[in-house]
Amino acid sequence: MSVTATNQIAPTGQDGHRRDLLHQMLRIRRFEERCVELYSAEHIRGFMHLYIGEEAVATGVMPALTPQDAVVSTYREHGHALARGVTAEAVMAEMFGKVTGCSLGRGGSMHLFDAATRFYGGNAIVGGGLPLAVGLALADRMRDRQGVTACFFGDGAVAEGEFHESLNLATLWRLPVLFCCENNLYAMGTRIDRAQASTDLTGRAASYGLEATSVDGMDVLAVETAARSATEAIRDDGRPRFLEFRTYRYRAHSMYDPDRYRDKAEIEAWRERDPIDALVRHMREAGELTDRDLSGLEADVDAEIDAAIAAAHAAAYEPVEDLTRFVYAEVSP
Amino acid sequence: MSVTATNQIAPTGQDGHRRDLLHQMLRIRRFEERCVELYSAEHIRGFMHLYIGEEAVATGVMPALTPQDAVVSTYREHGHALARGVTAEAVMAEMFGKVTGCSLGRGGSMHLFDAATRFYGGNAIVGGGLPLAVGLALADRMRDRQGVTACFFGDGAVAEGEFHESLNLATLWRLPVLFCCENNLYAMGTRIDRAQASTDLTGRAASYGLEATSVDGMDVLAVETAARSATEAIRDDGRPRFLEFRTYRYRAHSMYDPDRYRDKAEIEAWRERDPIDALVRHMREAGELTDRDLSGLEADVDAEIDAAIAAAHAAAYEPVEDLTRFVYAEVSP
Amino acid sequence: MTTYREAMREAIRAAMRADERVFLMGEDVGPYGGTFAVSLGLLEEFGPERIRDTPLSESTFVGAGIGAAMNGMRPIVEVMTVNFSMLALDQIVNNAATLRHMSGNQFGVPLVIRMTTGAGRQLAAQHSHSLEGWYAHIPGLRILAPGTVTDAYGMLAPALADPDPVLIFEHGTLYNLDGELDDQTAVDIDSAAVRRPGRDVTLIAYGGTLGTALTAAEQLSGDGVEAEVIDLRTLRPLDDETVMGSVRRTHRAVIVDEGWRSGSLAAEISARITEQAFYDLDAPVDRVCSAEVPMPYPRHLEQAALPQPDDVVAAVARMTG
Amino acid sequence: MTTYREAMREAIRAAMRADERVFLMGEDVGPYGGTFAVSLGLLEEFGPERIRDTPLSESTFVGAGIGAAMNGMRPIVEVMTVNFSMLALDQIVNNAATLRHMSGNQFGVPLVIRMTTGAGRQLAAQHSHSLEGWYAHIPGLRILAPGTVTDAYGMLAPALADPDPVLIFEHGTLYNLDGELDDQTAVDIDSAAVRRPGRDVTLIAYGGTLGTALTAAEQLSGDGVEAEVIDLRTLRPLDDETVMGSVRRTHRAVIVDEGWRSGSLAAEISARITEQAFYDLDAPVDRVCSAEVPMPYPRHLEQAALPQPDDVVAAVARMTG
Ligand SMILES: Cc1ncc(C[n+]2csc(CCOP(=O)(O)OP(=O)(O)O)c2C)c(N)n1
Ligand SMILES: Cc1ncc(C[n+]2csc(CCOP(=O)(O)OP(=O)(O)O)c2C)c(N)n1
Ligand SMILES: [Mg+2]
Ligand SMILES: [Mg+2]
Repeated sequence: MSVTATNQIAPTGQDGHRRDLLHQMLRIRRFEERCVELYSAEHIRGFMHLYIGEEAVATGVMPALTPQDAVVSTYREHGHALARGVTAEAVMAEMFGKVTGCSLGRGGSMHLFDAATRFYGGNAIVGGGLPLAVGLALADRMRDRQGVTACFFGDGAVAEGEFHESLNLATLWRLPVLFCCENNLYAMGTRIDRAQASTDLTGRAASYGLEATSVDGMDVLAVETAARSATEAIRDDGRPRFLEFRTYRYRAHSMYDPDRYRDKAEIEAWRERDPIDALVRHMREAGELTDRDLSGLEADVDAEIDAAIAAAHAAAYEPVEDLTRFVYAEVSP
Repeated sequence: MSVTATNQIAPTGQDGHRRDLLHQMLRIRRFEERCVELYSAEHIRGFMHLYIGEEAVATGVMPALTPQDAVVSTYREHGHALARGVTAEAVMAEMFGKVTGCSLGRGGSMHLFDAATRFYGGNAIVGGGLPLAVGLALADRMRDRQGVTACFFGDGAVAEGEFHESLNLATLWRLPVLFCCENNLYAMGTRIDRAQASTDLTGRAASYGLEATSVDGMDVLAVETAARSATEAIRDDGRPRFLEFRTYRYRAHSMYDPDRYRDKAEIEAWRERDPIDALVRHMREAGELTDRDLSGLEADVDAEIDAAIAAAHAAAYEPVEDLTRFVYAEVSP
Repeated sequence: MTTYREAMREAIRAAMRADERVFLMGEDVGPYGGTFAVSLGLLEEFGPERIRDTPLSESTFVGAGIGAAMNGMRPIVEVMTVNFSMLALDQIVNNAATLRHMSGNQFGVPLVIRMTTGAGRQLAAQHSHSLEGWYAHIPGLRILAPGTVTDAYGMLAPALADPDPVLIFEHGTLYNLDGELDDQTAVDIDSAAVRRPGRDVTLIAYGGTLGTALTAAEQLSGDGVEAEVIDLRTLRPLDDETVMGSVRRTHRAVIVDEGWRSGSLAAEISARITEQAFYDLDAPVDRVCSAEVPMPYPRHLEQAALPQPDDVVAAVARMTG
Repeated sequence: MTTYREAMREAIRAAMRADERVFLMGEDVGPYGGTFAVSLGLLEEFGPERIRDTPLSESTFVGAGIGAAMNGMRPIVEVMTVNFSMLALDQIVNNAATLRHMSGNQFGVPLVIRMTTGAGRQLAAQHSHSLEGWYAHIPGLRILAPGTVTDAYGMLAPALADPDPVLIFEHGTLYNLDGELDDQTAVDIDSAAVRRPGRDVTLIAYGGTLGTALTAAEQLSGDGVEAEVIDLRTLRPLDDETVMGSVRRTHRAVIVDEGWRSGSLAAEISARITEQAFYDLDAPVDRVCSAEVPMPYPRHLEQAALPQPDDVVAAVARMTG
């Protein structure tokens, strides 16, 4: 069995659907594991935030979106970008700062952009993407287009004023936004109960009058089901929905973070619920996955990422003369 | 019967309690009616926002506060200042821009300050006072003082990010803040249901986990009861409380507002529930108020305000040489 | 005769008629008609979908304007006054100004943000800022400051045609300004304008201080000093050519700017004149700015804090005398 | 030897030991130890009441700092970086800076806000701002930019003793700077410092660009040009005396500022030199600033965008050559 390195996920219920989800999660995981090495080797610099442990969320949400839909993400967005269909090559080159990167190398890890897949970044300001998502959805509504805008943000972002303003505005104006809160229990070193007066995030969201559901973010099938039913509902009545994905990051907040604020035991407990292991177990039990299948998937993923890394190494940097290009558009009004 | 021109309200149940509340409301109403004339005569300039119709709120809340408590207000704060005990003379002079004003005449209508009564302004940025209130309460908590900080703001302010952040922080940190939302149904010309996805403001507040109560803001006795029980609860457990006062402004948003967005009928309907008329009726029925009593109160109020206006006319302006004084403290570190 | 307010309104009307992607959003632009009555009557013509009242959520409705602009619309976002734009600054600086460059030219933000600026109406410390100089510091933005009725009308269409974010600063004291709307076509938003020719000194102003400079020039003329008055019009990018052209002829310059003196836009103009026309100067460039104080409410103090024609005349006298 | 980071930490520790009204609040100052590890270990000594982690709510925790300062505390608020301070700008400009004047001196805001500023660590467009020049525009604030280990330590105590709000900008590349902490007493926060004497040209820098200027001065010295290097230290109020004193001796000045050139603090310095020392100048004042571009991520572009010693040397060469 072999899969191609894309973000195509076979439809639910169809043959290969779970295999595709597994492949996607493996791909994201492996991509980031390699990034760690590349960071140590100083090929990747700046801030880098890993998604390891949270792969089920991006992997489960993206199949619910169509190419007409839009995605707004955060600085922890490798997984979102890959699952949305930005190629591993373009993402890796971006992290190397090469001109073949999805943002010409200008953005790095925190600022992945891709017009082709309607991937609107990559935002390093916590909460900063929410108003953009509201606006993207507003434009879709005003132009009578069918798009849904999926907006990812963390539990920490819920404390920001923009969270509140954006939920209110999207609900008030009935805009097709899928708010995807990735609750990994921490904002940097601050545990959710030391940042949120009420840790019941769906209750908070529901107080605006929008439907809010909490989902096991370690179960990719549960994530997908929730995302599909939410996007269908949005397409149906045009109103926003809020999903809280309960998940966990195994790694430190960023490469700079010595991770002093958590118990090893807590991390271990979450690892027990690893979304990849869980799906593998599930598929094995259902007789859908042999050891050979798994090795095959892993080999595919490795080959794809090896190629992406090789291409990133080989690629050129943007010439320094282009430094100020595109501060403004080059066509004049 | 005669009362002195202060903000002293006899204790609930005691003789004179309702009379004092009535006196206070009459005083605020009359003060602002005179302000309208003075604005037309150009003695008062800039933005001026009237509280006429909403007097029961300030009048009912303030008796629940002690001198150790603090008040943070908005640009619609004449009533709050007067009820808190800033003298009519100091407020009127401030509106004239005279140096005898409670802010040396520098603030005008929107920026009344008074250290003696712990009246922390007077804030012209919608929502801008909420974080200050949280901080005032934090200091009280950290220094083991008993104070409660009462923070007034409008229904419109509820849409601002700072509302959300402040409710979250005060609840999370268990700070003694009394959030007083004056819901007069409009933010300038925008009716509440066109600004808030959910007009259930207590439900919104409760989603942070703090106790929230909706109160008839046209009934001064109901306001006072609610404020007393909220401040007692705050003194008891140190946690914040949220009160929504349902009220209405009869006048336009500011002197610049042509008031095109409301039905005359709506205004009339609210006038039927006028807090002063209601209390007068109530007291008459209870045999507590004769026509002579009422005229006496009115005469007292008129005398007080006449004197304040005369003093404001007579007072000097701050000398122009003092323009840049107190941008920084005059004592050096 | 047309007022500045009407000119702005008619420009919005014309733009909305011409392009269905254009819409107006902001606090009380609808039934209220705009705080300064600029949008009065537009709701009736275009309906609530295109004349959109927003909640009091500056950061989010400005951010939503950015998102809508990235997704095919041509929003005009009205932020009631520059004082409130601080709440939306992150969206303007970190998103609007940055997205094109940061995304490697994949996304642009063809957004227009209008706001009132300036003092002079006794609105005190929190409602009297002149922060357009701050915005002029930000690469990725274009900053306009119409100072005439013609510019109030003519700057909007090219601003909307610009593929990048444009901020328009309308000085609050100008709305009642009456003028001939001679030219109903788009104006050039790249150039400063010489509003009065002169040979002895260059007065550089914009928006709210244009009148101050022109009044001072009249006074100076009575004293036999002919001042050239330049209206910057566009604060970013600055039109150095027009400024330097004038200074090279007059050899003297005074900048009149309502911002606080330290760190004002006037400082930037002064630095540029030094850098580009130093050897043409007969006297040090001077600035007439606002006193460095939160704006006080009483008229006598507010006027003392603001740049006055007399201050300009005095500055010129110091350098010519 | 002590690092800048340690110096800052020890200064906080000393202040908290000396005065129980002092407390530290901000995002992740507690168990995390501060994003830049400045507060590491302080939680253990002072406990969570005085080393207070806040939610991600910049506007409100800065505003709460203002309120607490007005009510008897001496808060140190850490805003992780200047980039995020834009979310709190309204509180800083409209409340902290304004309250004393606006209230007629009834209320003061003895608050210290610390934040990281600057680029150089490949953090790209949204995490590389140098906006201290903006803050230096605001009357009512005092702005400090420690550029040495001694200043990192010594500026905090006088900042806390100041009855008005003080903002301290710590350049992100300086935390690992090692130096002798010779003087553990408070430093003078009113004056600029001459960091290197010289007679041929004055280089004016602060914070992150101090090293750039000193390196350039070394290089220039090799070429026989002796540059005097001034560290502004306090960006508001500016110490004109030290700057003008130097320029009057050297007759030439170059300002090195990491802000974008247009509207930078460097423009203000340039304008002031023109205004106060024009007739002492042998050449136009020049500025070496950042390229006007959202900061790109790759090192070669970031370094190209930032002021480099070579750029300073070239600027000096242009004016002396
Ligand atoms: C406005 C703002 N404040 C602070 C930061 C620094 N910061 C970056 S990520 C982060 C934590 C965010 O936590 P959360 O929203 O839960 O997302 P997670 O990192 O857990 O995915 C913080 C404080 C920032 N980038 N933006
Ligand atoms: C941040 C901000 N945005 C806009 C304004 C302009 N403005 C002043 S009052 C007001 C309406 C506020 O309504 P609400 O909070 O309900 O208070 P009310 O005036 O009804 O008492 C608006 C929009 C402002 N002062 N501050
Ligand atoms: Mg998190
Ligand atoms: Mg209201």
